Amino acid sequence: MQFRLEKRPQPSRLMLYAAPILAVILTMLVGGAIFSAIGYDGPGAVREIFITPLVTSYKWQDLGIKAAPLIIIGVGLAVSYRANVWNIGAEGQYVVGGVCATGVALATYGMTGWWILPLMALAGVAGGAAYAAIPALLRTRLGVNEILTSLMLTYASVQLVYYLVRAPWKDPMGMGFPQTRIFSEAARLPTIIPGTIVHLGVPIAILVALIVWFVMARSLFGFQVRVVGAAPHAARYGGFSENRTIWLALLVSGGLAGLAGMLEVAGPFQRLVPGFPTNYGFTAIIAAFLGRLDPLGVIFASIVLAITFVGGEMAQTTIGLPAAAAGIFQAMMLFFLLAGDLLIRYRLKRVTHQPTEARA
Amino acid sequence: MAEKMIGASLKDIKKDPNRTFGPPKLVVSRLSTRTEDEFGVAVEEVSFTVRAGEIFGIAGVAGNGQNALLDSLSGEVLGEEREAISLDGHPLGLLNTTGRRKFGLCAVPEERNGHAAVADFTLADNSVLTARDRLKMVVGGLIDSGAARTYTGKVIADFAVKALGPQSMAGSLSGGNLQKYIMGREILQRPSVLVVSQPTWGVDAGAAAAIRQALVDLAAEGSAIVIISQDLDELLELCDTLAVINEGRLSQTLKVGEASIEEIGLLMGGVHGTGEQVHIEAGGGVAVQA
Amino acid sequence: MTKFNRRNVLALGGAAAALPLVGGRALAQEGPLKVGFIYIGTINDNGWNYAHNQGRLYLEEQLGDAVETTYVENVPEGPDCERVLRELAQSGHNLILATSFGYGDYVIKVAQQFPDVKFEHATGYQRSENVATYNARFHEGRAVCGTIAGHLSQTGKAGYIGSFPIPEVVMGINAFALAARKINPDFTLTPVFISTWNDPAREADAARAMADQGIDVITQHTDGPAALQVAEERGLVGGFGQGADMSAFAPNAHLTAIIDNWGPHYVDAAQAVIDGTWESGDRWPGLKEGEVVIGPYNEKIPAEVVEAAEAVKNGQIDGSFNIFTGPINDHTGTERVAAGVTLTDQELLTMDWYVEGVIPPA
Amino acid sequence: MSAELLIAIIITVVGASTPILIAALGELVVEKAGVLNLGVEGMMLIGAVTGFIVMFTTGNPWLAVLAAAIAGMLSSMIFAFLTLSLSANQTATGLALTIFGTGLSALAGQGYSARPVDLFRSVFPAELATHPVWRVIFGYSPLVYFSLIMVFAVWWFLHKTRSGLILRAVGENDLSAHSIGYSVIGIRYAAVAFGGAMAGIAGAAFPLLLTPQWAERMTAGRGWIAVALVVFASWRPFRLLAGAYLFGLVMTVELYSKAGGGILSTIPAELWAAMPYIATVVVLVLISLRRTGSTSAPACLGKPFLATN
Repeated sequence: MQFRLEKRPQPSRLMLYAAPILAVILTMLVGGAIFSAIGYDGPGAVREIFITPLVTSYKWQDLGIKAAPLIIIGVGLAVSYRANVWNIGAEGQYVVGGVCATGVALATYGMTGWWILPLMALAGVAGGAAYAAIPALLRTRLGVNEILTSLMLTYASVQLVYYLVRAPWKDPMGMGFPQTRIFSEAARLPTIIPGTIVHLGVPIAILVALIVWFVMARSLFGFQVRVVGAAPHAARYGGFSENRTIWLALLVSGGLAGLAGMLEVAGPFQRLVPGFPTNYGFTAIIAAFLGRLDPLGVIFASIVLAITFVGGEMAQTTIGLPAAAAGIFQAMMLFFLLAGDLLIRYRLKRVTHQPTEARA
Repeated sequence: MAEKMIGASLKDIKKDPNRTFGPPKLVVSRLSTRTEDEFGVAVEEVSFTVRAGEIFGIAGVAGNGQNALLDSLSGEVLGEEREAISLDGHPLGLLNTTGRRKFGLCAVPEERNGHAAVADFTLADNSVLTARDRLKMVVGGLIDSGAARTYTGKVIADFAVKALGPQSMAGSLSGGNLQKYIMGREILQRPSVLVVSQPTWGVDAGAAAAIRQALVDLAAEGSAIVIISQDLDELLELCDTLAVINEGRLSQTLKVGEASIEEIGLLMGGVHGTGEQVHIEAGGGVAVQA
Repeated sequence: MTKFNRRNVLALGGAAAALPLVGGRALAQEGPLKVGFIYIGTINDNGWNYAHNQGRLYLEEQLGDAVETTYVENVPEGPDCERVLRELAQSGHNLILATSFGYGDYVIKVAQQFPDVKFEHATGYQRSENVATYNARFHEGRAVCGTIAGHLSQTGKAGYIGSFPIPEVVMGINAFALAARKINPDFTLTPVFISTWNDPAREADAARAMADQGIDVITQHTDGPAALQVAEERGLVGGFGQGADMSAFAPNAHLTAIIDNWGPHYVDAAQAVIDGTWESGDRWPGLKEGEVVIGPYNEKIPAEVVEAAEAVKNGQIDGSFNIFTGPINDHTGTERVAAGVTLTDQELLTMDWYVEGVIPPA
Repeated sequence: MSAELLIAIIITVVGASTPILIAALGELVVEKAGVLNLGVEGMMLIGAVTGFIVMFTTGNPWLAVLAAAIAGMLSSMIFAFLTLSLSANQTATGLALTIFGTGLSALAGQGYSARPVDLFRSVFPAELATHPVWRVIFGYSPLVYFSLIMVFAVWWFLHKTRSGLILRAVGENDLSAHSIGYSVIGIRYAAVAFGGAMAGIAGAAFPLLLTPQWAERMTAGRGWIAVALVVFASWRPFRLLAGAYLFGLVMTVELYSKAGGGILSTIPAELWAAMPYIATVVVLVLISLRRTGSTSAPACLGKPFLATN
């Protein structure tokens, strides 16, 4: 009895939701079994990583805080990847966005006014977009592949942070530690739920995702991005310029990554430190693909990723699971989710025993 | 139109024998564009005029620059001269496809999948691809999916496209059906100039006849039509005037009635008309590839 | 590290409102004192985190079942560490130790939410009612190593590999150079910062760059033995273990090691919390309190050099000697500390200038 | 700048460049077959820990390199099964493989941290290998010569052999290769396996060539640099050699200038650290300026292929 993959005429709605759930269940079973086999508390690990963060309500705020930047960057990357523009450097744009926002915060140090945060957001978006403009310029003018340029600029941006916090922006009262001054009150994101640490960045993330979903689904810009990504030749036939789309895709994904950088530096960090680059840019790439490059899917994928991060730490504190194990769980879940994708576009058809006619 | 899809053959095309032609609608003068990839054939110094109501055919063996010519007429590939192409006197030389569509010039490239239509998109989305301006499918930057669906429904109905409806994926249609949809999408936009490459290639006889009839009706309403095809019978049946393309250069225009098959064959074979009449000695031994 | 059963926080979480007040007071635990540790890297990096983990094991060993410890590895210095700190506080840990300078802001923030949980922040400077800071006078150990280097180095050139120029590192560089120049007045020390805590290959390349340019004694402030291994490979005069004894990695190059012995401090802190006598403040023990221990000397070091090193060590233990007593010039030669004057702790903690003999990094 | 110092710098540059070169060569072949595997960093780490463990237990460096190659290859099969048989998205699967490799190597290496191991020394006779001048040619570990030979071997395979031609065809136009009768999936499996083996060997170069110890995440991002260098070299082996050594050179000169003083040491540390990355972008731009047309990425790079569609 042999299985053959058969393309579904329409991608199946049911599998679109069943596949991820199936994947998470499979991860729990296989992961639990493997870790019990090598001497750790397998079921305990599964409980801590997947269930506890969802069940314990005071952990929801952590999920929100961890998921917010992934959502914003992931949604931006979804737009870029839809247009077949491989922006791998969202981490660099996120960092430069955070740096520009810090610049505004330090410039307005001590001042008060509602306009400071929006100005920081603007600086963040502008910084991220400008940093993404470099790969866009090189790709459209010289045909230089954006994978290389965006990735290399990421490493350069990390050094920019180290330099700024060590020399020009070092906190005079910071006992010589490499960090900027704590932002003044007006430059810090307010927490929106009293008694918790859920800052304004979380609702903004959901809002941004919804806006981008609407733009991608209903606007001409969204249509243009999808056409250029799906069939460049048809895009030219439809009157859409590929170069302009490459620029738009990179500016949008860079700008959103910059916004995430601003929200992170004004929210949880409240100052620029060497530890600011936390690889959200790379994790968001996974969130974008897990979400099937659809903004709503990215929200779901970011929450799932946040769960495994928070869960991984819980497992360390409660059952002493080594940090490395959480990484393996996360990777395993990603493998199952990616495998599950197949069931949406293709159907496993049981091949009956009599030989099927030769197919072209 | 729908029943015609099933039964009619080539000969039943009803053409008003004493139709008259209006003023020149599409004027192409010394159009030339360089080719993108190293192996392509460039378009060189192409000139022709198509009057309102006239169907102008371009015959030629494949690989002589037909696609390059179509792309330069449709606006996908832009030449240097603003005046090279003009429609009702408006110079379109430097406008892209959207610009030219606004002036009424539509085109259908030879390659369906990935060029004339996007396989992974629904038929409704594929209508937005080309008809969004002429049929007001975009309002304030937002796509009016209702307008797109109704128009697509009309195309499916009028051209008997076997599909589940406007939301079905273009990729799920058979080659012939997709071609019917694409032709319908462009023809029903009532373009004042329609440039088509291989209009009925891979389509069943009945459907081909209907497409040809639709082209003829469109011409009868005053549009100028350019058909680039390798199917000589189709061209002779449909077109009023004809020219042959060879290595990117166009021969002089011949009247369909007067030109003989042999003469066209010679031109396709690369013997360029040098202005005066070309005559063939008996048994001239020139092989004519149809 | 014992695994303990499902504590009743889950019930508390479930019963409470949708998003309960974070400031829930930690549960009164009559059982063993729960002590939580967060580490910047992994406990088997043979250096900084390894030393802290040895301290944790020493604490468990000393206080037995009076304490229960938990540790979390690879906690980044950002919002993630705030979450882990809150998780530890929420899950009933009454003493939490944060062992890297970048955790400062978050320890303060979480401490405000958990007033009756005690926090101690290593190499930090921000304190509050329930947050103390602790550090170790590594520079005392550096002074001993500097003395040895001063004697043994033939080229009179030493190298110092650091990750980030934080005050603790600057102090160490200065102490090392001052001690070495007391023996060899034109001794020079070249610091190289490689902007990463954990990239052994890059550390090794930095050590090679030094070895190839006349430096024959290499010491490092990064977290691993990579530099020492290059010293061994190249047969240099030697290098020093940082944070833990690294003689296994470089038998003949390993002159001695500055071992961070956090154990005693962790026992004192835990005991204070159990007895209720814990109070905030800055603790900066050194050789005297056994916080900094000089590892065994390599036999190849001649007796009189060992004597000189022991003299510097004991001098700092009994207080008769302090490396940071004037006259001290900075690297440009201008005098920064007058003769007989000794730098105060406060001045040390904010030290961002280099002494004479140190070739300043750009 | 004495000759002696120049030789020392060359040797360190070769050390720094070799692992990146080996990993990048593997990824180049994988991408030429039309597959984008961003899991190089993860496979290198798995290769590094396997290489270290085998070297520690057996003391035989050849066995360690072989084991690392096999380990790299096995881990690449996870990627291959998901992306080739189940046509999952290649970018996301590659990233997942990097997370998996980081976690698995950390777990496997838990007990092996506080243990040194011997270096994979040169096989040439001592007087050649440690000769003040000749060591610049004979002083290297066999892995270095392996990497240089592989540059030529990969070039020769891709451009001078039939199977190389077929592999490139699969990368440029998988449908036509399929229609001629070549098994696209089979060839891509082989390419990914080769990439995995090379990444494993590149990872093993860390404990055997650079620092004889195991540390978590000790490859520190060099897998990513290898992926980027394939793009830099526009999928051509000899340019990859230049790119890897450009990277190694700039990283090494930074450390030598900082350690040695001199005018170069006045450049701030961070600018130095960013230099290799900026250099690769600048050089790539210069190359593109001279030659019109875009760099020639394999046409089917990253697109899944399913014979049934």
